[in-house]
Amino acid sequence: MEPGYNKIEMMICTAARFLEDGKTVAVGTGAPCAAAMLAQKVNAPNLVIIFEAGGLAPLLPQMPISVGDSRTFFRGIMAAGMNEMMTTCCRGLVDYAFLGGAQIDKFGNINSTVIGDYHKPKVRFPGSGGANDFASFCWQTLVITVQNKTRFVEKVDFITSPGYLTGPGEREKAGLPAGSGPYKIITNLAVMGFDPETREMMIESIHQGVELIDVLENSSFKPIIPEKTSITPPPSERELQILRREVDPNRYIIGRQ
Amino acid sequence: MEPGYNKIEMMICTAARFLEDGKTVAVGTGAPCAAAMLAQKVNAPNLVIIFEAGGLAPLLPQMPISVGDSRTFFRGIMAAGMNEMMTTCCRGLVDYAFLGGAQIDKFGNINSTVIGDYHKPKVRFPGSGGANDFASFCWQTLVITVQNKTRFVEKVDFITSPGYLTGPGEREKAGLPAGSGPYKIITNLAVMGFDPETREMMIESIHQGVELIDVLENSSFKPIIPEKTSITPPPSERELQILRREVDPNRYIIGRQ
Amino acid sequence: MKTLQEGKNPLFMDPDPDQAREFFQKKQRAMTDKRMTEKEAVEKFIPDGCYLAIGGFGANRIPTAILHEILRARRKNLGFLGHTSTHDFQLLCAGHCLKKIDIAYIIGLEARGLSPNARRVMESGEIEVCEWTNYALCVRLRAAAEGVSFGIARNMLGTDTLKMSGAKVIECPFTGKKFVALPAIWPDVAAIHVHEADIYGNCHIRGISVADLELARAAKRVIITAERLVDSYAIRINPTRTVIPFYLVDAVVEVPFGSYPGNMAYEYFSDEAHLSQWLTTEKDPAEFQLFLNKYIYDVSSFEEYLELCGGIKKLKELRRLEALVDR
Amino acid sequence: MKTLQEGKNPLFMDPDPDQAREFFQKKQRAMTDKRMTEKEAVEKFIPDGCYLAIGGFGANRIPTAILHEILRARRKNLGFLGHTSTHDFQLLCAGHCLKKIDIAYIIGLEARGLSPNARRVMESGEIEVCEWTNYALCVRLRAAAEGVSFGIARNMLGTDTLKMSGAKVIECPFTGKKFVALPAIWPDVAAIHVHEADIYGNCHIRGISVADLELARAAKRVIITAERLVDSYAIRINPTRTVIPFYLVDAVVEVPFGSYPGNMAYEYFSDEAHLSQWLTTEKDPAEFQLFLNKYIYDVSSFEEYLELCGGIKKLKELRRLEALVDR
Repeated sequence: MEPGYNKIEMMICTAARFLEDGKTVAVGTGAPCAAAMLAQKVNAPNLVIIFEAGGLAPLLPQMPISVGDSRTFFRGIMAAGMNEMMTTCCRGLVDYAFLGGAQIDKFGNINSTVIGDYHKPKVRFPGSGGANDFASFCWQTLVITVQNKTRFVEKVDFITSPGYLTGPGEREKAGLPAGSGPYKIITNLAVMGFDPETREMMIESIHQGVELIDVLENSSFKPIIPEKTSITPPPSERELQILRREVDPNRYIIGRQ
Repeated sequence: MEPGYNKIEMMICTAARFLEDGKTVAVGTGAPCAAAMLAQKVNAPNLVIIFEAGGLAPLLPQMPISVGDSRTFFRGIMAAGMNEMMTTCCRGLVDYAFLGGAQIDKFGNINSTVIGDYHKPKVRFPGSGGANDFASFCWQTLVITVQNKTRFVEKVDFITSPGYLTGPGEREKAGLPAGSGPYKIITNLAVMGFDPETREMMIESIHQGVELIDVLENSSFKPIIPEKTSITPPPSERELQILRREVDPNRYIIGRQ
Repeated sequence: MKTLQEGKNPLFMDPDPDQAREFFQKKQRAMTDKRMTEKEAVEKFIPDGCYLAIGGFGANRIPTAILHEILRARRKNLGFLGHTSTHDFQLLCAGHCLKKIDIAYIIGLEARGLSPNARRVMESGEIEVCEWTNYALCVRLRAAAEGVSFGIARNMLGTDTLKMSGAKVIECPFTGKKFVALPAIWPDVAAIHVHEADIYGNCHIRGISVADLELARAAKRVIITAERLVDSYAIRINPTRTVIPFYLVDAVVEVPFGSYPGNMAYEYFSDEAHLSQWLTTEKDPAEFQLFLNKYIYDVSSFEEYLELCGGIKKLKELRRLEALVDR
Repeated sequence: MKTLQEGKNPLFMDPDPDQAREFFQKKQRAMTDKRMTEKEAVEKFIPDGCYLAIGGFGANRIPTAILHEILRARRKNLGFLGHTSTHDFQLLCAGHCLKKIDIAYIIGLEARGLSPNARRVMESGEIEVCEWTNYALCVRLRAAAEGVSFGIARNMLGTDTLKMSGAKVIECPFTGKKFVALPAIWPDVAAIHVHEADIYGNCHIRGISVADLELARAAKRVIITAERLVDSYAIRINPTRTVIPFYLVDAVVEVPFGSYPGNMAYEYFSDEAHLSQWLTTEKDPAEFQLFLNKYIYDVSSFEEYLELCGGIKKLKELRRLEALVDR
């Protein structure tokens, strides 16, 4: 039997639950923003949403198309600038960075710049934008991404935004702020965390209807498999209803397949 | 015969003439501010006055008591902050710094910090405030000061704000922006400039009714005496009228003796 | 000063604050009427080969009229600074105007998807690139605005973004900690769209300012396009609101709906249908050329472009969308 | 990193951004009602020995109620950051509250003259001093606000001000030019007076902001005193005006006429007669003690102080002066 929700809905509902009430989150457009909006309406009414272009804590009437459009500060607390929002992250006031990405590796490093050689790229992507900044400064980085072998790679072609780099202690050695780093990777198949010892990606829960083998076959590296993997709780009726009716009534994000 | 003006009026009127139209000037309170106001009303209607606390180009209704009071941005062009005004100076957009000072030496170095040893001062003064910043960043520094042997000294007890330091090229060697430095010292007796070769103070003109010997006897160092010294043109009727009626009707500054 | 690591890519602009100070020493400070047309502004201040930066955020509060005029004037070999540059970058790629770029985000139009033509241009190798992040470019402009040669931050560390930048890693003299030193950049010219300006160039912006306050201070020349001109009493009655003072500004161009097809906060929403047409048409280069001719090259003014795109009826609709009155 | 020269005076605060980040990680971000009295704010956030910074500019937009409360609570051994500090410094010297200070301008009250008591205190040697300039302190706060350990500038070079500071001279890795590295400073607590705040601490300021935006971001704790509390719709209807967002703020105290006897732009002018009385009375230490008792120590609240100074009649007069209606 097909579940009563699609994989994008599953990812967004799952991701939303990781955002604790009373915390701050810097988001990109699309799924991360939808997840933050959903969290505000379900489990984290005092979640403070920050947009890199200057918008702070809007009463979001709809999902922004751009992280700099007027929705990002609609009835907001502050409409400032990039320097204001980024330095707020620098000072350690922002708990979560919420990103997407074209490629990710086992240490949570993200590529959104090029596939292939940098100077003769097979594919050129937009680049960092503010992603590197968020992943450097915010305490915990969450990534929403569809999982497959070309996206989950042993080594990304280009580290656009830092995960744990080449392993434990490497962020600090590179000079990144102490105690920050990747937190959760939410895919269409599973939720991954990171092993506190090795800083490698580790399966935390597998979505309902998905098998461990699906998770492994859709990754070019082998994530750490704990003794016992749990099942990701599926979206609740309430979550789905709010997501569909209030967060994304036009199905801009949840309608993508 | 006594002239029809006092020495403060003479200094302010003389100083005002050095401010060219269409230029920018960063001023302190008191006589420098009065001179800038007078210049606006007589010879430099487009002079842009900048206050370190954030006020820009006010339509000054009266002389400010503080460089941060509300008069400094009354009907102003901008009411910003210290960073805005100081960085405007840093970028080279401000032509004149207009300062006072407790002691000055032959290279135009200014002391407004201590008389005597720093750690056991005979007298403690306020310190730099924004004076060091202005004297470092603005292109040309003007100083209004009463002249006597304790104020005009061979070596100041403490260099609060930089003049030409110990001579030609020393500002640049210290790392100060190229091409900046002291321009005119306007006293109750004379106007001094600086010799372009030695960077030492040089008499430019002596006020009407003052003798060269008065200038020399009221200085602990010997300023350069050019072959021919001119006479400072005395304040005009118009200058005095505007100064007395419009700039300082309450005689806050011009009433001090 | 010891450099611990450095990016491989070249700096396109000199980070020496004294070259900038020398320029600014001569820049006019008097309040004069700076009004001109977009055509005059581009002719006067954006020559071939100069280094340009665009205000706003890609398709939000952008000076579209200036961008169109750059294309019509067939400007070539421009330098360009783009933090999140989207429709602005798409336009400059459409005109093949660019030679060397300092960028953080290109090709994409955020949630709208990627620009096929900008991607072709980027993958062709015709443009020299130096890689940065949004905040890194913000710091570079901020350093220039502060009149110093570099600013520091703790981003890019450990990544290939740093390797392909022009930054250097240094050690703090107080803490011994590592920081990225980001070289100041003084663009030759910036074009910024604002809500209101007086004829001298004093400006108001409503909503987010992105990195435009830093940019207006860093750029040697500033072209302002404004939704509307206001009397300078409107400036002096509330000087707290002034975000760009007149002495930074070289040209003031009144362009109502000047950020179209982009969003202008509190004024009008973006024309998503038109932007989507750009992305679709770009797929076929021949068709795209006709599209460009129709909307830019064969058009004589920005007003004519607005008429072509639906005129007042369309603009009323975008106003209603912005204000959310039809929800 | 090679240091070419360094100031002789000690740093009173740790410039390590990671100690600050650790603090800010735990700081509350939720929007909660932060109202309290000035007494509660001082008790809670300004203990003996903490490092304090005061907003405004000496006798303009200063949080007088907090300063009086610090004296009444007999706070001792405070650190203090004072760019142009005038009446604020005078008050803290009157209470002998200070132990170590980072300063640019002290003792004086600008055009009003010098404070005899502050001068006595400074010349007694009871306070440890580190010398800076107004802009140097602004850069130090700005660096803290940026989450880095230092900022750079080209001031203080070649002077004794540099020698008696805690700055270091470094070389730019790009240009080889000299710059002064100014260590970041995160004060333990800042008290800032604003025009309007909501109960969560979102603030509006009219007129110049001096260095308060940097200060509010650098300080670990922020106490806001506000001329008036406003509904938070007044914040959300125009978010462009918000200059201090709630998550920086720990206490909100409503204090009408809270900058008295100082100037509050657009509200009331300074009470020059009262400030002049301070300067005169200070000449005689015994008389000054009675004056302090009368106006501060024997007074139970800021409202009572306002009444003592002439109450509503006086405040109406200062309003008229500020608005220049009687010219």
